[in-house]
Amino acid sequence: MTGDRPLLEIRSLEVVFPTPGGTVRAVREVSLSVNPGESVGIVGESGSGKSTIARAALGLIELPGRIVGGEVLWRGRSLSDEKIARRYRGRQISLVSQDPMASLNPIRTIGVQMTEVMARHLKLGKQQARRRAGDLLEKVGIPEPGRRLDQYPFELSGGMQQRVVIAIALSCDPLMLIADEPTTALDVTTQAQILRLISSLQKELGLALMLITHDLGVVAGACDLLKVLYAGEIVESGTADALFHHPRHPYTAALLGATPRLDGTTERLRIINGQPPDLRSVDIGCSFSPRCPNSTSYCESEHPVLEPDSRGGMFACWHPQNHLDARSVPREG
Amino acid sequence: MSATGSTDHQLVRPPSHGWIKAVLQDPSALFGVVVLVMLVGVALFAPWIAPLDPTKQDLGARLLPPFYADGGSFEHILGTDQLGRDVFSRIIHGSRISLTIPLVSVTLAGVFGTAVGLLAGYRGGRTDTIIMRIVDTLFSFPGLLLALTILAVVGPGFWTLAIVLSLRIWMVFARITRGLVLSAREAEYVDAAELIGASPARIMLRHIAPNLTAPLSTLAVIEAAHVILSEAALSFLGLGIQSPQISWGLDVAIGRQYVFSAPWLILLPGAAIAISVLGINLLAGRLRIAADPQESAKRFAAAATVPGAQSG
Amino acid sequence: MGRYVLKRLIQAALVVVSVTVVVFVVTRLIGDPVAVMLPLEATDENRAVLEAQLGLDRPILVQLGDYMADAVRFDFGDSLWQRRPAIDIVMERLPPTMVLVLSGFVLGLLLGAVIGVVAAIRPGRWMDRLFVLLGVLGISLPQFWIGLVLIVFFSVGLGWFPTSGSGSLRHLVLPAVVLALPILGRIALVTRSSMIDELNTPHVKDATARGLSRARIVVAHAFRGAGIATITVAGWELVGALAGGAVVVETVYAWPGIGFTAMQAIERHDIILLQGVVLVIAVIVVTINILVDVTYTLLDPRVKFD
Amino acid sequence: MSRPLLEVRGLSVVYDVGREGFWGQRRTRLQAVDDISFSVERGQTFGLVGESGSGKTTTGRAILGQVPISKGRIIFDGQDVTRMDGRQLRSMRQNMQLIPQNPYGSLNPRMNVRDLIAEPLVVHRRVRNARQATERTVELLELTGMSAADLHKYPHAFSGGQRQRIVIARALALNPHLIIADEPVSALDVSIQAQVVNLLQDLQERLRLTYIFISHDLAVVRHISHRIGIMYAGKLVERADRDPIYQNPIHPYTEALLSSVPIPDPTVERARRGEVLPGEPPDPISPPAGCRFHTRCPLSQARCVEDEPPMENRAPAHQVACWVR
Repeated sequence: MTGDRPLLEIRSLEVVFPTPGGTVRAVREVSLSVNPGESVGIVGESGSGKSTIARAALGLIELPGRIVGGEVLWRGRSLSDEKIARRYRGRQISLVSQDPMASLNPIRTIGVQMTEVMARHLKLGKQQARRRAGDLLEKVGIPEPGRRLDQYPFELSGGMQQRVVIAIALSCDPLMLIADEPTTALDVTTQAQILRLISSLQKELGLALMLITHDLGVVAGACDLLKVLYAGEIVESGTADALFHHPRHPYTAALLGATPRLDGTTERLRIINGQPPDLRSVDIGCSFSPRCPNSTSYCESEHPVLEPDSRGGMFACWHPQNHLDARSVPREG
Repeated sequence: MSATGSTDHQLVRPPSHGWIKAVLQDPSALFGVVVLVMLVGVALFAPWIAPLDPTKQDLGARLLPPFYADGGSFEHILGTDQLGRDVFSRIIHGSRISLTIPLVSVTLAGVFGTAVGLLAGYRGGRTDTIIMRIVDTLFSFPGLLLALTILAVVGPGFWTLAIVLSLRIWMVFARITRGLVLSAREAEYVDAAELIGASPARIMLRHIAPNLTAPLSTLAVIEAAHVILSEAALSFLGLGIQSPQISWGLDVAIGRQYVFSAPWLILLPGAAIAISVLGINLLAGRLRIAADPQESAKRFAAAATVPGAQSG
Repeated sequence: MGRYVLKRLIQAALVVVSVTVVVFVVTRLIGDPVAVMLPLEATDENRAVLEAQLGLDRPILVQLGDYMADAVRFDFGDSLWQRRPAIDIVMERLPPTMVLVLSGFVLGLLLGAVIGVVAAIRPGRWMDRLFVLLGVLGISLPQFWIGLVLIVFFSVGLGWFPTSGSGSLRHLVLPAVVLALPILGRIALVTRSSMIDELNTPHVKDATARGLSRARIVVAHAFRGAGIATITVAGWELVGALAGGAVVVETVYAWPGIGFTAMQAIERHDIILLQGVVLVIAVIVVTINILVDVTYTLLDPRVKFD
Repeated sequence: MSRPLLEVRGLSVVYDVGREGFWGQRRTRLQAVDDISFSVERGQTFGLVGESGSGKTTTGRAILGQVPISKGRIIFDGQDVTRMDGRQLRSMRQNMQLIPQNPYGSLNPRMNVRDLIAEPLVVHRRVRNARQATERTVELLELTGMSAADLHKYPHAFSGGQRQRIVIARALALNPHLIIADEPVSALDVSIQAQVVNLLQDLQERLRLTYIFISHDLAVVRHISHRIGIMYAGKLVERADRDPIYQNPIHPYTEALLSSVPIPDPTVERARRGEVLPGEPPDPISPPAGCRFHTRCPLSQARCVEDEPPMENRAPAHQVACWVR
C-alpha cells in the first residue's frame, strides 16, 4: 500500500433521484479523495447529499437513484462495476450507519450477523469466525462477548448495538471506514464513548475514515480534513483548523455561527435566513445566494466553482469571508 | 437526514385525488373498472339487455351449443341448457345476485364490523380486550362449514344467505378498523389535538375518521369479491340461491350433469364469476396502493426502476 | 411465557366450546332437526318417537349439558343415515381429506413462496407483473368452476386424469391442484409484498453494504423476515382449505373425504353426522392455529418476550 | 420576585408496563419520574435536561395532565392543579401549551394551516365566526414569521422549520402563560434550529411567556434557559441558575454530561481528552439502590450504594443530590 495513491476517489459525481414531484439532484459535481490513514469529515444538513456520497463510496446507489455523471474509484478501479464493488464492500471499505437498531437484522443473533461477513470475505470456518467475532466484540468494548454472540440485537442497548456494528465493520480488516451519522441516534454520553472508540480504532489500525455528520462538534475532534456540503455540492474543503477558525465560504461561517456552543458567550445565535433550496429545481447561480449575506446579483446568475485558496483549501464563492475568526463575524441581534 | 430527504416529505403528503388518474393508467386496474361498470350496468338493466326471458323453457331447443361451436346459432348466442333456456340471458340476469348479495352482505358486515372496531379501538382497555377476544374466537371458526350447517338447518334463501355471508366477514372490518383507530391514535397530531382540549367527538371525526375511509372502502371492495365467490360456491353446493332465482353458481351446478355433452353450461356462467371477481380484485389491488401514500411512493420507485418508465 | 401458553390453550378450548354451542343453538333452537330429518309425510307419532330418541323432549339446558358432555368424549350419537356412530364415519373419512388438503397446501405454499420471492426481487418488471396476475387469478377463480374446467379439458378432453374418485396418485392430481390455487395466489401476493418491504429495510441495505451475496441477502435476511407474514397467511389458508376448499373440491371430484361426507349428510338430512364433521374440523383448526403460534416463536425471537 | 408561575413539588410518575412471573402475577412498574421538585418564575425559561429515559418528557406530560401523577403537587399560578375537577382543569389547561418535538407528525396532514392554527380557538369557543378565526390566524402567523399567503396550504408544503413555526402559532393561539417545549428543535437542521430558538426568545420577550424547555442538548439549553435542572434515571440531580451549571457543575453526572458534549472547535476538542463517562443509564424498571448514578460515578463511595442522596443547597439557589460533593 503506497501512501500517495488515494484509496477512494470520487470524480465529478452526479446523482439524481426521480420523485413524483420531479427529479431531485442529490449530488452535483462532487469530487473528493481519501488517502490511506486520513480522516475526512463531511458536514452537511439534511438534503445536502452527504448520505448519498456515503452510499456512492460503497458503489451502492440504489434504484430509483442513478449516477448520471462522474465516477467513483476504489484504488483506481470503478465501483460502478457491481462485481468489483461487491468484492471490496465490507472487505476493504466498511460502513457504520446511523441507526444501529435498524442496521442489524432484528431476528438473527449477533453471532450469525458477525460470522456471515467473515465467512464471505475471509472464508473462515464457523469456529474460527466465532472466535474472531468474540475477540472483535472485546476490542470494541463489549463485556461478556461470548454471551453476546447468542443474543439478539433488541437485547442490547443502543450504544452496545453500535459497538456491534463497528465490530462487524472491522471484522475483515478494512482499509477504510465510512461512518454515516454514527452517533445521531445515541445519547450524549454514549455518543462520546462511540466517537472516542472510532477515533482510537482509526489511529490504532491506521484506517482511513470518512465521517459524515450534520454536527460540527462531532467532526471537530475526529477529523483532520473537512468538506462542507450545501445543496448537493461541496462548497468548501480544507483542514479542520482552517475551516473552523478561518472559514472562507459564507455558509461555513454561518453554520458555525448558528451552532450553539457549550463554551459560547453570546445570548443570541446567529441565524441563517430562509430554507435550503428545492433540489428539484436548482438555480443557475450559487445555491446559497438566496440566504447569503454577501450575495450580489452576480451570485444569482453565475455558478461559483471550487477554487484553491492560499492555505491549501478550496472554496466555491464569489464573495468569500475574509481571514477572520468565525466568532468575530458580526452576529445578528 | 438522507439525501432523499425531499422524497420523505412526499410520504407524509395526504393521499391526493390523483388516484383516479393513477387507476386509469394502470391496465389491470382499468380492466377492473370496466368489469365493475359492466357488472353494475348489466345487473341494473338486465331485463332490457337480455334478448330472451331467462326462465322461459323451450324443450324443443334443449342443449343447443353456443355460436362458436358446431350447430350453434346467433339465436341463442351462448346456447341453451337442458330445459332450453337461453344461457346468455341467464348469465345477464345472474349478475343481479352477484351484485346484490355482496352489496347487502358487505354493507351489513361493514357497518356492524366498523362500529365494533371503532368501539374497541376508541374505548380501549377492557372493552377492547373483550371485543377482540370474541373476534379472535370467531376467526378460528371453521367458516364455510359452519355456514353450510346453518344454511342446511335454517334453509337457504336470499336473506339467510346474505346474513350468513356477512357473519363470516364482519370480524375483518372490526379488526382492521380497530387497528386503524389505534394507529391513528398513536399519531402525534391526535395527541396534539387532545392536548389543546379537543372533545373526543371532534378527535374521532376530524382527526381519526379521515384515516379510515380509504382503507375501509378498499377492504369493502376486497370483501365484495370474496362474497361473490362464497355465494357462488354455496349456490353451487345447493345451499345458496335456489331455482327459479338465477345465480351463476347454481347454473354451473346444473351444468355439471352435462359435463360430457354440454361443457358450455359450466364454462360460461363460471367464466362470468371468474371475470367479475378477477376484475374487482385487480381494482382492489390498485386501490390499496392509492389509499396508502407510502405504498404509492414505493410503487413509484419500483416503476422508476423499469427502463423507459416515466421519471417525473 | 407460561402465561402466554396458558392463554393460548384457554383460547383454543374457548373456540371449541363456542363452536359446539353455536352448532347446538343452530341445530336445536334455530332449526328444527326433527322436521329436517323426517320425510314430509311423517305423522305426529313419528315425530314424537324421533324426538324421544334424540332426547329433544327434555328441557333445553339438560339437552345442552348432555350434548356437551358427549361432545367432550367425541360421542355425537349415531348417524341416522348409516346407523352407526358418527365419529366412526368421520374418522374413516378424515385420512383422505388430510391427504388431499396437505398435498394441495404444500403445493400452494411452496410454489406461492417461490413465486412471491422471485417477483419481489425485481418489482415492476414483466416477471413480477406476470406473477402478480397469476396470484390474483389464484384468489379470483371459483374453485368449483376451475375444478370442472380441468375435468372438461384434462379428463373429458385429453383423458389424462380420472374425472372423480380416489385410489391412485392420478386421482389426486386435479383436486390437489384446484385446492392449491387460492393458497398459491394468496401466499404469492403476501410473500411478494413483505419481501419488497423487507428488501427495503435498512438492515438489508446494510447487509448489502457488508458485501454479502445477493442470494444470502434474499434468503437468509429478507425471506426470513418476510416468512413471518407468509406463515400467518399459510395458517389461515390451511384452515380455509380444510373448512371450505375441501368441501367444494371433494364434492366436485367425489373425493371420499370429510367435506364430501358433510355434503352427503346434508343431502340425507343427517344432522348428527354433520355436526360431528363440524366439531372435528373445529378441533383440527384450533390445533393448526396453535401450531402457527409456535412457528412464530421459532421464527421471531421477539415474540418470546411478548 | 413574586410567586413563581409553576411549582412542581415531589412529583412522581409510575407506569404499569406489563406483567411478570410465570403466570403474570406481578405487575411490572416503571418509575419514570421519582420525587422531583422545581419551580419556574414568570417570564423565564426552565431548562430540563437529560438523556433518553431520564424522565424529562414524562415530567412535561405530567404537568400538562397527560399522564397520571402518582405522587406530588403541581401548583400553577398559585392553584393546585392536582386537586382540580374536570371543568376547572379544562380552563386551567388552556394556559399551558405544548410544543412537541416532531413538526412532521404533530400537524394533521389533512388540515390546512388556517384550520390547524384556528383549531384551539374553535375548540374553546374563543372566536365567534370564521372571519374572526382567520383574522386571529393571520395575526399568529405573522407573529411567528410566516405570512397570510400560507393560510390555505397544507403541512406537506412546508419545511421542518416552517412547520415548527406553525406548531408554535397553534400553541400561542389561546394566549397561554406557560409553554412546555419538548425537544422543539432537535428534529431540525442547525441553521433552522437557530431560527426557531431565536423566535422562541423573541416571543418570550414580547408576550412575557414562561417556558419549560426540555432537551437533551446542553448547548441549546444554555442559549435559552435562565434556570436548569439536570435529570438522571427519573431523578433531578442538580438544579441551579444557568451559569453555575455550566461554570461550576457540582454533581458528577452534570460534569460528565458537559464533558461529553462535543465542541465545534478542533483546538478545544483535541485539548479536552478527559475520561469519557463509562457504562449506560440503568434499567428504569429496576434502578440501582442508593444514588442511581453510583454504577457509573467515578467518585462513588460505600454510602452512595446504600442511601439515596437528598437534594441539598450547595450555594445560593444551587441544589445538588450527591453525597460526595
